[in-house]
Amino acid sequence: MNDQTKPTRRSKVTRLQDAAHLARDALQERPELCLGGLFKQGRPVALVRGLLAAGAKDLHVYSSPGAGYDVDLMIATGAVEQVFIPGVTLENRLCPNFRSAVEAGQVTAHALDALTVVGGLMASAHGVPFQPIDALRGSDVLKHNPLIREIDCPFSGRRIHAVGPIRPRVTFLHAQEADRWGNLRHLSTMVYADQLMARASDMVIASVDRIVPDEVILDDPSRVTVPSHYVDAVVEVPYGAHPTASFPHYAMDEDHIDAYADLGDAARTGDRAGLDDYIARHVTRPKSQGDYIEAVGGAEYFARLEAETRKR
Amino acid sequence: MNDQTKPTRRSKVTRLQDAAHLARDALQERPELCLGGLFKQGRPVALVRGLLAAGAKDLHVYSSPGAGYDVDLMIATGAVEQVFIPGVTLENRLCPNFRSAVEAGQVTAHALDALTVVGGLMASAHGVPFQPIDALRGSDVLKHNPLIREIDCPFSGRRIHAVGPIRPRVTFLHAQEADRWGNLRHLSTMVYADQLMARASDMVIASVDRIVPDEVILDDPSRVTVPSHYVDAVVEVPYGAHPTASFPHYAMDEDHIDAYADLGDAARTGDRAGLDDYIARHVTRPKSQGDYIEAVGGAEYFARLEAETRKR
Amino acid sequence: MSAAVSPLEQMVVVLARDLADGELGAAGAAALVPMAAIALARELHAPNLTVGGEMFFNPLPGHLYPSMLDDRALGRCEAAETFIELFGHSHHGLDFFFHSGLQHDSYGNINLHHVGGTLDAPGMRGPGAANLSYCHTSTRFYVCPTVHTTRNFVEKVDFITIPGHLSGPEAKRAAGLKKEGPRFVVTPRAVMDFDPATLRMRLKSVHAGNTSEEVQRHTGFDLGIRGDVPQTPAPTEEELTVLRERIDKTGTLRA
Amino acid sequence: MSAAVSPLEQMVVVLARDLADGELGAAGAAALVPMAAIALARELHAPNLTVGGEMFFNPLPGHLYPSMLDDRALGRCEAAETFIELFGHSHHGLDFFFHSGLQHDSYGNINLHHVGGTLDAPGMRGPGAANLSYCHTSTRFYVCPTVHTTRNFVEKVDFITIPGHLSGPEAKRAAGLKKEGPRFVVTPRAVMDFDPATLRMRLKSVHAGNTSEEVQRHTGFDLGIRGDVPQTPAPTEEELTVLRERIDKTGTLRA
Repeated sequence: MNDQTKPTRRSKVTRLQDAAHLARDALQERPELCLGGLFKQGRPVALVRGLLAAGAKDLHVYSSPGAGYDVDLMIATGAVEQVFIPGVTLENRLCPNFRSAVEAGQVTAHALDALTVVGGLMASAHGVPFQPIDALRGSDVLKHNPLIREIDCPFSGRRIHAVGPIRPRVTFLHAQEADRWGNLRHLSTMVYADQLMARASDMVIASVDRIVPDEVILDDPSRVTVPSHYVDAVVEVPYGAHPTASFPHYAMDEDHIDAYADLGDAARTGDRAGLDDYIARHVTRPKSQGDYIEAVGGAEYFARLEAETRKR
Repeated sequence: MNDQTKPTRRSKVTRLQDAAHLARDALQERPELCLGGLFKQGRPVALVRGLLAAGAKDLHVYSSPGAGYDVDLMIATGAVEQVFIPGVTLENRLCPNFRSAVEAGQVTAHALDALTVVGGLMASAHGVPFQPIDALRGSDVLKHNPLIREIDCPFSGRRIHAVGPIRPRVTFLHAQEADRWGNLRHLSTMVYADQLMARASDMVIASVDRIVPDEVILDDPSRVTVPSHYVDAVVEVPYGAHPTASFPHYAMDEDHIDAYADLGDAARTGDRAGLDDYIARHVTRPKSQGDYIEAVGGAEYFARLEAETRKR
Repeated sequence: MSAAVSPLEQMVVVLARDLADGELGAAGAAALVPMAAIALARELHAPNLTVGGEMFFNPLPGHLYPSMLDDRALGRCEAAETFIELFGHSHHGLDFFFHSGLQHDSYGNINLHHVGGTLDAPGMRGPGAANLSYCHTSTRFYVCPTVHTTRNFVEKVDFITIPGHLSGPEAKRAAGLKKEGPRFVVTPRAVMDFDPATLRMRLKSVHAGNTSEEVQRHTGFDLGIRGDVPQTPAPTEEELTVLRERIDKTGTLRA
Repeated sequence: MSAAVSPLEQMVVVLARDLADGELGAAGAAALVPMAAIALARELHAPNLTVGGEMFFNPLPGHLYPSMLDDRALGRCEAAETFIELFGHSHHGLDFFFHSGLQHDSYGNINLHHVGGTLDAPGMRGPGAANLSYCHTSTRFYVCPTVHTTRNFVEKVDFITIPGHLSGPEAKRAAGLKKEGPRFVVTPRAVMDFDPATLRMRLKSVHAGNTSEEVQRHTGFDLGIRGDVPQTPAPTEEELTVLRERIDKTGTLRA
């Protein structure tokens, strides 16, 4: 008997387009999509573009409590019905398409707070019917937050809040590395809610900067942030988080995001041609991530973003 | 202006005896002591011995859900009143002094389960008045568990369980490394409930195999398991987890624990001389960890335990 | 491969055959036999079986360790978790788990707390148990004590630490135990299962070298033996070779 | 050190002076001024001040970043946490935090949700805010917008995202807000505090180059100016040197 007789374990490595179709089909059953990372860091933007190209509609979008570019882009393409994210901003400026769509009543942006979202993901990850919250007072958000309710605390006797499980149908994550089985490694200092989302979700699809050999994982298991048990598919996508950062591999592309936001602001005042062209060039037309990289500026352009992470 | 004018940050590095007195005094206010690690791995045994030598009494002992040698030793020295640990065993055999004291009615060993203990620590760490639990059914432990109660779930309408915060007055942890500020690094693959306990406790005292330069921490912050914010004192103690393991630095000393258990079994049948002598040689008499190391077998003996971790 | 099959090896093979590809499962603290069974299944027919739920994923130990909570055994694995994640797994359940205790009774209930007396004044105080959830949040579990005598197989346990089928379908329903519960009891002597109607334990097969009469004699309750009891299918040459050459290289299961 | 003190530098120095040694605090997303203030305090008089509560501890950035959620700025720090730990910190509270918004009103309430219209049909939809807890679980917080006009200083905000003192002591008590709440409002023009009896905002001091009349003219509600308003103590030479040479090496606060 030799090693050849050992049956073969199934690889979770998936092509970007296949992963996008997998997500689209699942979201047709239940439209709750959750995005990893935070603001301009570690966002699974290539997966988002893939999903938009595959034709997702009427999405309910969740995220760690802060998001910007990707959610705005999804709204710009008309794929979003409801937003369950406490803070939606480009940080240095507002999200133009988010604003337009909400002000026009085309998209519902729920008033939420971080603890509701995190608590709901915690309840789902822990498998309990709710998570108590005892730190919300005085904000008008409490009058509108659709996910929490007041309960009588059986221990303190006080009125506190509780949130039921938030269980995304699909979560997109971006990590720096994975093995072929789907064990993820975030090399970035910050991992935000990515691990929590992975544990809270029905389906997890991750983009990574590179697939590493099995031994890299086995030699340092403590470094694995999301065990493959939680991951359904992993996609190797060069610059898959662009224009957000994948620290320490490449920095956020603030110029790109600012140029996008300018097009969104123009659309607000009636000139949508630039925004439509942006969507065509970056979302609809590219057949691959290679096409996208070319559309953005090519290898030389991305080399600058790589160099930027080493400057601190 | 130069760097000399910068005021000095306070180091948390503490001598073993001082740390033990700090713990003893705090536990006189409220006797809830919690121990990190699990069974024969990563237990803060030098701190436990220090506390026993300092004269702690009437302790209520918590731990991750499984403990053995250290709790048994604390009971053997008469320092324990109540045990709040679901599983107390040496794994290959029962804990002799735990058995004797519980059977004689000298120590109360509460019937608990892992989710109650972990859930109670979670409630404390998260700062909420309780943690819902929905996975306990059919066990007689439910009839006796003093920490849980049944509640009506406001989301599912079902009867579920809940546990209030477990907030240890003092937690002892053992990690492999720390900087002088108290940032801990577990190099072991398993960290058990150590991070949770640190977040749940009033006071945290950690023993480490070695203090490392600040740069070691700053160059790899993701590797820090317990930020110094949670840590009150850190003690550099060679072989501070002995006879439990501090992976990957040294293996568990099963021979030592077995010999101890034999003395405990002898005490059960009326011959306490060997056990008393063991306590004198390892707990009462050593003035330092150096004395303890000599009492156990000296540097050569410990070199074998170090070699053992490289054998897998 | 003519070296005699040891009782523990027989147990490992029986358990391994019942684990399916793609499943998620784990074993608790005393896990020599279960972890060998899981490893064997992964080698032979279940390459996508995931070991997880007990704070580590898919360990690759160099040899078998008596405790699977030994970091020497776990140092090489795919990922590590903590008790917070275990809290979640305990609620979501696994596909399978393994248990054994001080006493096992005719309905597969397990006692780890005390023998004789009461919990507060025990005749003999046992170790207790950490996780009481996997026995009913998981799809099924296995009972696999490494001794089988009238002392640890009793009609009724003194304390139910791990619920099996309680006192049968009615009691199980009342307690909210909705999953299969204990499927097989595998000991060094035999394999037992449970009557689907009553959920009482019954003899299913005896290992080579044992008779049904012997097994009954070492069991403190009626095993419901009717006529001939089949022999437990012996390990195949492939099973034994893989077990001895890739998993239990140091022969712990034969010691 | 004769280069003119910029308004943001003045803000940083005012805030830094109020942070004490041994405290724990953090700032949210837009945190250029707060993070500079914390760094300055740590350099000058608070070496044991811990930056924590926002998923990182004690970052040592090479220079000031406009966003403190930038991993370039945080790559070098003492430890990282996740949103689960932030959930805990949010309940336990910090010693201090910083906020700013689209609108600030006479009781220090902050609006980040909408200006005009309603939440469902907003005139202008703002970004919202992630964490609403630190403003009242923390011992105190600071309001520090980098603009100060009648547009963002209004009598009553259209939506209370971050509660300050609500409509005064009675409302605060009724809502269960038990901590100090907003202590100072520090802008490029002036420092405001709150009347202890009414909790209404009032002018405390004006920065060099501003008059109390100018500040009032740029504020959409009465600042309760009675007689002379002191000038904000200017940065000392030591403060300015440390700020410019060790913290804001690239001059972001003067840009």
